[in-house]
Amino acid sequence: MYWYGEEIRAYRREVRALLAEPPVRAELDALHERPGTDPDVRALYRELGRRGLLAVNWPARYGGEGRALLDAAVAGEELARAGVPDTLYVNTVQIVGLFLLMAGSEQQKATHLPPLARGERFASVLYTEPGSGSDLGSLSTTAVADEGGGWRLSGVKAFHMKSDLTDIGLCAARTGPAGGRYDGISLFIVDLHAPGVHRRTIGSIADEQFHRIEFDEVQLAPGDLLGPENGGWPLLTQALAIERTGLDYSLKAENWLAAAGAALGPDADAAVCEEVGRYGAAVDGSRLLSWEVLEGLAADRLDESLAAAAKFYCGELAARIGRWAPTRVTGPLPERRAAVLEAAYREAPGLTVAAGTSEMMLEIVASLALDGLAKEAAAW
Amino acid sequence: MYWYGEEIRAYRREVRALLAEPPVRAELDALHERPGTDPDVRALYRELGRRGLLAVNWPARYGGEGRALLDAAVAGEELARAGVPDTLYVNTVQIVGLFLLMAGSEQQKATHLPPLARGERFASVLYTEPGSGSDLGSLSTTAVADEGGGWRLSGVKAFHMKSDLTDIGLCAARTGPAGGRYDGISLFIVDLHAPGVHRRTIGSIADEQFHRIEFDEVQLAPGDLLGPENGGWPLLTQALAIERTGLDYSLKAENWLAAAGAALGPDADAAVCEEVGRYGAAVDGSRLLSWEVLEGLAADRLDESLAAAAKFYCGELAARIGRWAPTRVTGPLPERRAAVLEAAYREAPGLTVAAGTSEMMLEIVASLALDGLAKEAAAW
Amino acid sequence: MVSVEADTVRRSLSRALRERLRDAAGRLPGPGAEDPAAAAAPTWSALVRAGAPGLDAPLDAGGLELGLTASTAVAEELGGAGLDARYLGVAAAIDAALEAGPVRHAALVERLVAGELPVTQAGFEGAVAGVRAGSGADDAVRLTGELAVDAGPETAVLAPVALAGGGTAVVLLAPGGAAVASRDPSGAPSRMTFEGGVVPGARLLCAWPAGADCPEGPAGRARVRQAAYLLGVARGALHTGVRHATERHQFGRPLRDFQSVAFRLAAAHVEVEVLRLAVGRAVHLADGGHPYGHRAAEVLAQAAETAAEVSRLTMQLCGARGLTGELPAHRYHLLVRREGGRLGRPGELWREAGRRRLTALARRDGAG
Amino acid sequence: MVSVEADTVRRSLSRALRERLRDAAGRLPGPGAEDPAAAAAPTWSALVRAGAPGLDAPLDAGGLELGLTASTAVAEELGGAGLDARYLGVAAAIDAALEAGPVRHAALVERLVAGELPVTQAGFEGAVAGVRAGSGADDAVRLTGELAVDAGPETAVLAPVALAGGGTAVVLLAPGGAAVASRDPSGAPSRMTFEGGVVPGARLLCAWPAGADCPEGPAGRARVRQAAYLLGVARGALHTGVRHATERHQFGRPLRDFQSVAFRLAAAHVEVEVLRLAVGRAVHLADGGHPYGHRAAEVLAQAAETAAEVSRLTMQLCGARGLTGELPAHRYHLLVRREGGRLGRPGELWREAGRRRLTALARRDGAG
Repeated sequence: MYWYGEEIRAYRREVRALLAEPPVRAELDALHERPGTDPDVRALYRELGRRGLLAVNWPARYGGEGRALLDAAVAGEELARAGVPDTLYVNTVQIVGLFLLMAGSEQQKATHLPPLARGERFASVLYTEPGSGSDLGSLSTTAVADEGGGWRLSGVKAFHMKSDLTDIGLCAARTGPAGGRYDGISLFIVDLHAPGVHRRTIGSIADEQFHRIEFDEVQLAPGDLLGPENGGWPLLTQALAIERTGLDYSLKAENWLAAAGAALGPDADAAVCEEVGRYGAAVDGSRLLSWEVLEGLAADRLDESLAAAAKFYCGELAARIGRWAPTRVTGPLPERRAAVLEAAYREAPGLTVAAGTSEMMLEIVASLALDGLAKEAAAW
Repeated sequence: MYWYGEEIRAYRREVRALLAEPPVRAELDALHERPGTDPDVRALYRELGRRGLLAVNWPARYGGEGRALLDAAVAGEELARAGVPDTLYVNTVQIVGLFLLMAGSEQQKATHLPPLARGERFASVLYTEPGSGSDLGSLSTTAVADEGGGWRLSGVKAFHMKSDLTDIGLCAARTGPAGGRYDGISLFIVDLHAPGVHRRTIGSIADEQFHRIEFDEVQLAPGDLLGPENGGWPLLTQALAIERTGLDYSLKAENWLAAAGAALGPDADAAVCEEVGRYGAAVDGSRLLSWEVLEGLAADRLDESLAAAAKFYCGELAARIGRWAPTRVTGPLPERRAAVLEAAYREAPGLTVAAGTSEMMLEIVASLALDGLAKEAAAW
Repeated sequence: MVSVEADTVRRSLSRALRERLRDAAGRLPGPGAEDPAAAAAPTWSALVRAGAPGLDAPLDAGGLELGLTASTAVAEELGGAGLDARYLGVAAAIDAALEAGPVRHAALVERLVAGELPVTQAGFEGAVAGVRAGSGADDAVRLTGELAVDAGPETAVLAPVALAGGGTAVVLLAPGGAAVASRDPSGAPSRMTFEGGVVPGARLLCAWPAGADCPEGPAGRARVRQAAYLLGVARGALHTGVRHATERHQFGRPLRDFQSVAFRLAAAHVEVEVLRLAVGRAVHLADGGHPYGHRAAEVLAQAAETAAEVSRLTMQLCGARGLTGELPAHRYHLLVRREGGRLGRPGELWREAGRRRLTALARRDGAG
Repeated sequence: MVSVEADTVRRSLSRALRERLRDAAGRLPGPGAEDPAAAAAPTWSALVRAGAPGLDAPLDAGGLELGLTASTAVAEELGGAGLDARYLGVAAAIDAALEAGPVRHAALVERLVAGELPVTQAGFEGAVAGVRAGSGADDAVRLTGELAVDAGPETAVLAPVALAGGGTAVVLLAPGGAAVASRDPSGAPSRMTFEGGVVPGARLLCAWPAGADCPEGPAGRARVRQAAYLLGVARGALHTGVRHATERHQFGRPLRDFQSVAFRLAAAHVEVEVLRLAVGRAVHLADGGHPYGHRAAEVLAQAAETAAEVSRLTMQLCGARGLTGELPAHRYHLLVRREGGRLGRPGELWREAGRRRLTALARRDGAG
């Protein structure tokens, strides 16, 4: 993994060439003319989808390119480096898409994946609620079975980004008795254009706004259930883990360090060099960790502890660099660069909270890895 | 408190003059010719005792100078700055002496305090055991009542410094039923020259070695009980709190920073200046915190949370500076200075453990201070 | 002023201000709708009604001469409530205007004391002034260069300018003056561009020690006030964090009952207490006429770092809601960005203070 | 060497060494009785019996040419067991002696590969060499200056010397040579004082990039090995901490069940994993003939800081007993002091690496 083979390098060049095509450039340039806003990037994504840059590792029959997972990671890296806002990509392709591939029925895959791959439809992850953040066991959204074998979904999901314009949601809801915390939870694919779905924006200091979605007796069909009824919790744990390659956070850290570094220049004073040296090694280290996770996923090994470690390390690092970068560069900057760095500062606090708080990640690492370490130590 | 009045400044000058007298200087010089060792400093202490520099704030009838507690702190500061090793002073005068003053009977005070004040006898604090460090509720040393109204003391106390040459010990032992963790504990003043007391050294990487004391059916007289029988726990909590002014730690931090700073010189590079600036402010801040505690004690207010905060802050700071100082100064140094800095490095880890671990201190602050803060916040 | 009164002055001032400022804080708009100028207006009028601009001005300038004791109390309350810091610009401008004696800028001082002119400080974050002053006609001054300013056009700007003859002076730019302003929609400070615009020479208030060695005077006092403001920010953030951790439950327990949360809040509380003592000492020294330049550099650096650290913790505890209008946490986060380095980055301040300390230590070492 | 084999080489080497080193570790004296020379002897003979000195030497010098892959595996195992680092001095001396080609220092290399000459590295911690070399009779070299050395007189010393004509070379001082040694009783490194003593010119092994910009060659390889050693120290300290926290109970629970302990151990574990990956990459690059100077600077700085941080945590968890012979924690604490800055302070290494990165970023930014 320390070394990209020639095949991967060739694919990277291909991706860069596709990203340099005029229709893509035009969409990217248009985005960057509106710094400090939360723009609709669906048109850009359609251009990406047309070029096969979204669902790189999905099988061709679901609209993908049939390439390896590591190729998909390379494409993700290049999208980030080109300045493609990543929320829709991460949610639609990396989380909901990958999860559908892993756990969806044939029917579900055939229905949902191709439009996601083309950048024509988009997906949200709907776990958190106003009253339950890290503690998903306390979620209160319910799906009540009806006579037709379907359910009626009611409750509120909150603090997602871009869910004002997504089309489907991967939603966790209670279907079983109210007693157990982890029993009786099921996962659904919900059509967000259905009657009874109400969306509202929650103002955030970050460029990307939060949204809340209220479900008011939304009708779900039998085919909307993902995995076994009342048996969603283990699946949810798995779904959470595949969010946690850390790669998207590592890429943010890299982008922000690059923006600050370019503004600071090679003649920066010793203190700046020291900080850049330290952050730079950490960024590259975070990438190594993310790739470890990805290599595991590519080989069908889901290492929950490693994934949590990667989310923890990459998220903390990106947050630290996001806070550091704008305060380190003094004096007026070119407008676009200033906008990137200021946005980083305002985005930073969310990075150690989203996709599992740093505390949750440490809890997972502690509970899964320390036993092994204690045994290793005793064997020495 | 930010400002020493003229009276205190005058007393400080007086202390400095006493410390400059030839017999004191001779003892100090002799000490510094044996760097890296754990010397017997009792002769030096006798010189200090003769000059009234030990029990500054004790009443004259107990051998003290009858001055204010803040004067005692000034004397303590000057002793440290003159390079007087502080363990015997802290244990004998600041902890056992002060505690006897607060909680001892008239008879106990009259017997024990004058020789301590003169530097002729010395005291140890005997709480911790091989199996119970922070968790004093698990101590297992027992004192079994005998027919004569006294007790027989058995058990092992460990990890004290200088207890190879002290004369009395303030010892916590179980006198009640084995059931309760905090009930049934009593405090005693134990004669460490009594039959059945066995002492042994435990090698440490720090210059000052640890010792363990084993009590093998040691006879205690009725008058050796300090405070109520079986009611030692609240007293012990109080005794622990008066250990925790943080002043001794703050003084160590100051001494080490001064030694490193003098070696680094005013032409040090920008990175060194930055570190010295940060540590310097923290050292002075730690002193402010210690003086807050002392002012409270002087006014008979024992603020347990503030004391824990001071021990935490001063101990962590001294440990940090102790680790930093020798690695910051590169190249060969004058031998005595090198010895001071290397000893600091080896002493550092103990500073966040002794007199209450940093974790215990945070526990105390959290349990005592956060409620108040929450109320303050709500009132805003 | 007499030192025993200081505590009383601080306490009564804080009490008096707190209620007024609570109203102003209640009227702050949520995230997304922030127009700094509009948001700052209620704060400013509350301060003017309380007579705050004159508290720390000399008696013969129409002030109450209550010293830093008073102005730092105001600053701390503002920071604690997460409110705009323009008050500190006014206090600094009064100090600077009076450096040349009571007469020269008397009219300006009168307007400042009366609260007619909110002032923001800009351009002090680096060691070198970004705006240069050449001479114009008569005693006028011709300005060139750029300045990042985070206030609307209704606010005067106090800024350092590099003089053609060497040295740096501080200039007060009246609203709508010599600059071409552009507002940055991203939330970054706006840019004021000076393309040779001319201001009267009288706007140069006094010399300013750029890249200085622990200055006192207007620059030193401004540092202590900024430190007090950031102490307030740290305290306000801590309050927000503790309160949230007390009210919010997770896994059936208040957040505060989790050891890692409790420990971090306790450690933050200790840091804030140490900062409080250090700021108090700096104020005491300055108001008592003692040397305080070293302390001014130290407390500003310490305050900036403590505020950043505590606000980081609070944002973490408050989670996603901390970024939104549901909790005030985001205010402290944004103020740390805006005010933490306004008068210089902590790193550079620590260097100043550290070099001063090393010099003193070398002297002591040589002496004995 | 072929890259797919690297993992296998490392694994078998580590396994083979571990048992021998466990014996050596078991024979370490406790605190208070430490004589570094005597303590290091069993380690050194275990390594010689395992053929370690020649693993990373070229085939035609009598070595196995297994590259950094092998020597970093040895270094990591030594650090993990808390054992003496003289092996790294030997490996560095072989590299330096071979810079001038296989012939010039052939006899010396033979002795080093045979394990006849333990070597300690000294004087590399600062950017400037403390010993100066003037010319003596014939091609001999006259040394003046001082060196802090933490090994007894039976060990050779590899040290940088400033050449009269400019530049720095590295010299190998045979035991009992040109220096006046004084052993410091405090545990601080001894001082070697050179008062014009003369060594043969042949002892100057090669040029050495003092204060360098991410060097490769002997200096770069020495950095990677030192990083691997410190990775071992970090891992050993972590093992000690986790084990103690698992076995030790407080308030009726294992220490590890306290959230603050669990979180800190988990975070330390993550840091060690990241370091392990980074060291592995540097080794891979160097052995594969790719540029690695930047990575060598980075991993050494990162390893020193991680080892210090993890050992700090372990000492805290082990409490008073960590300072004593009851637990091995103190070994890692002392090694962090002795080895953490041996080839340069982390701060300076980060500067080197950071400047290199800023140059690359500026180039990329300029390019588009």
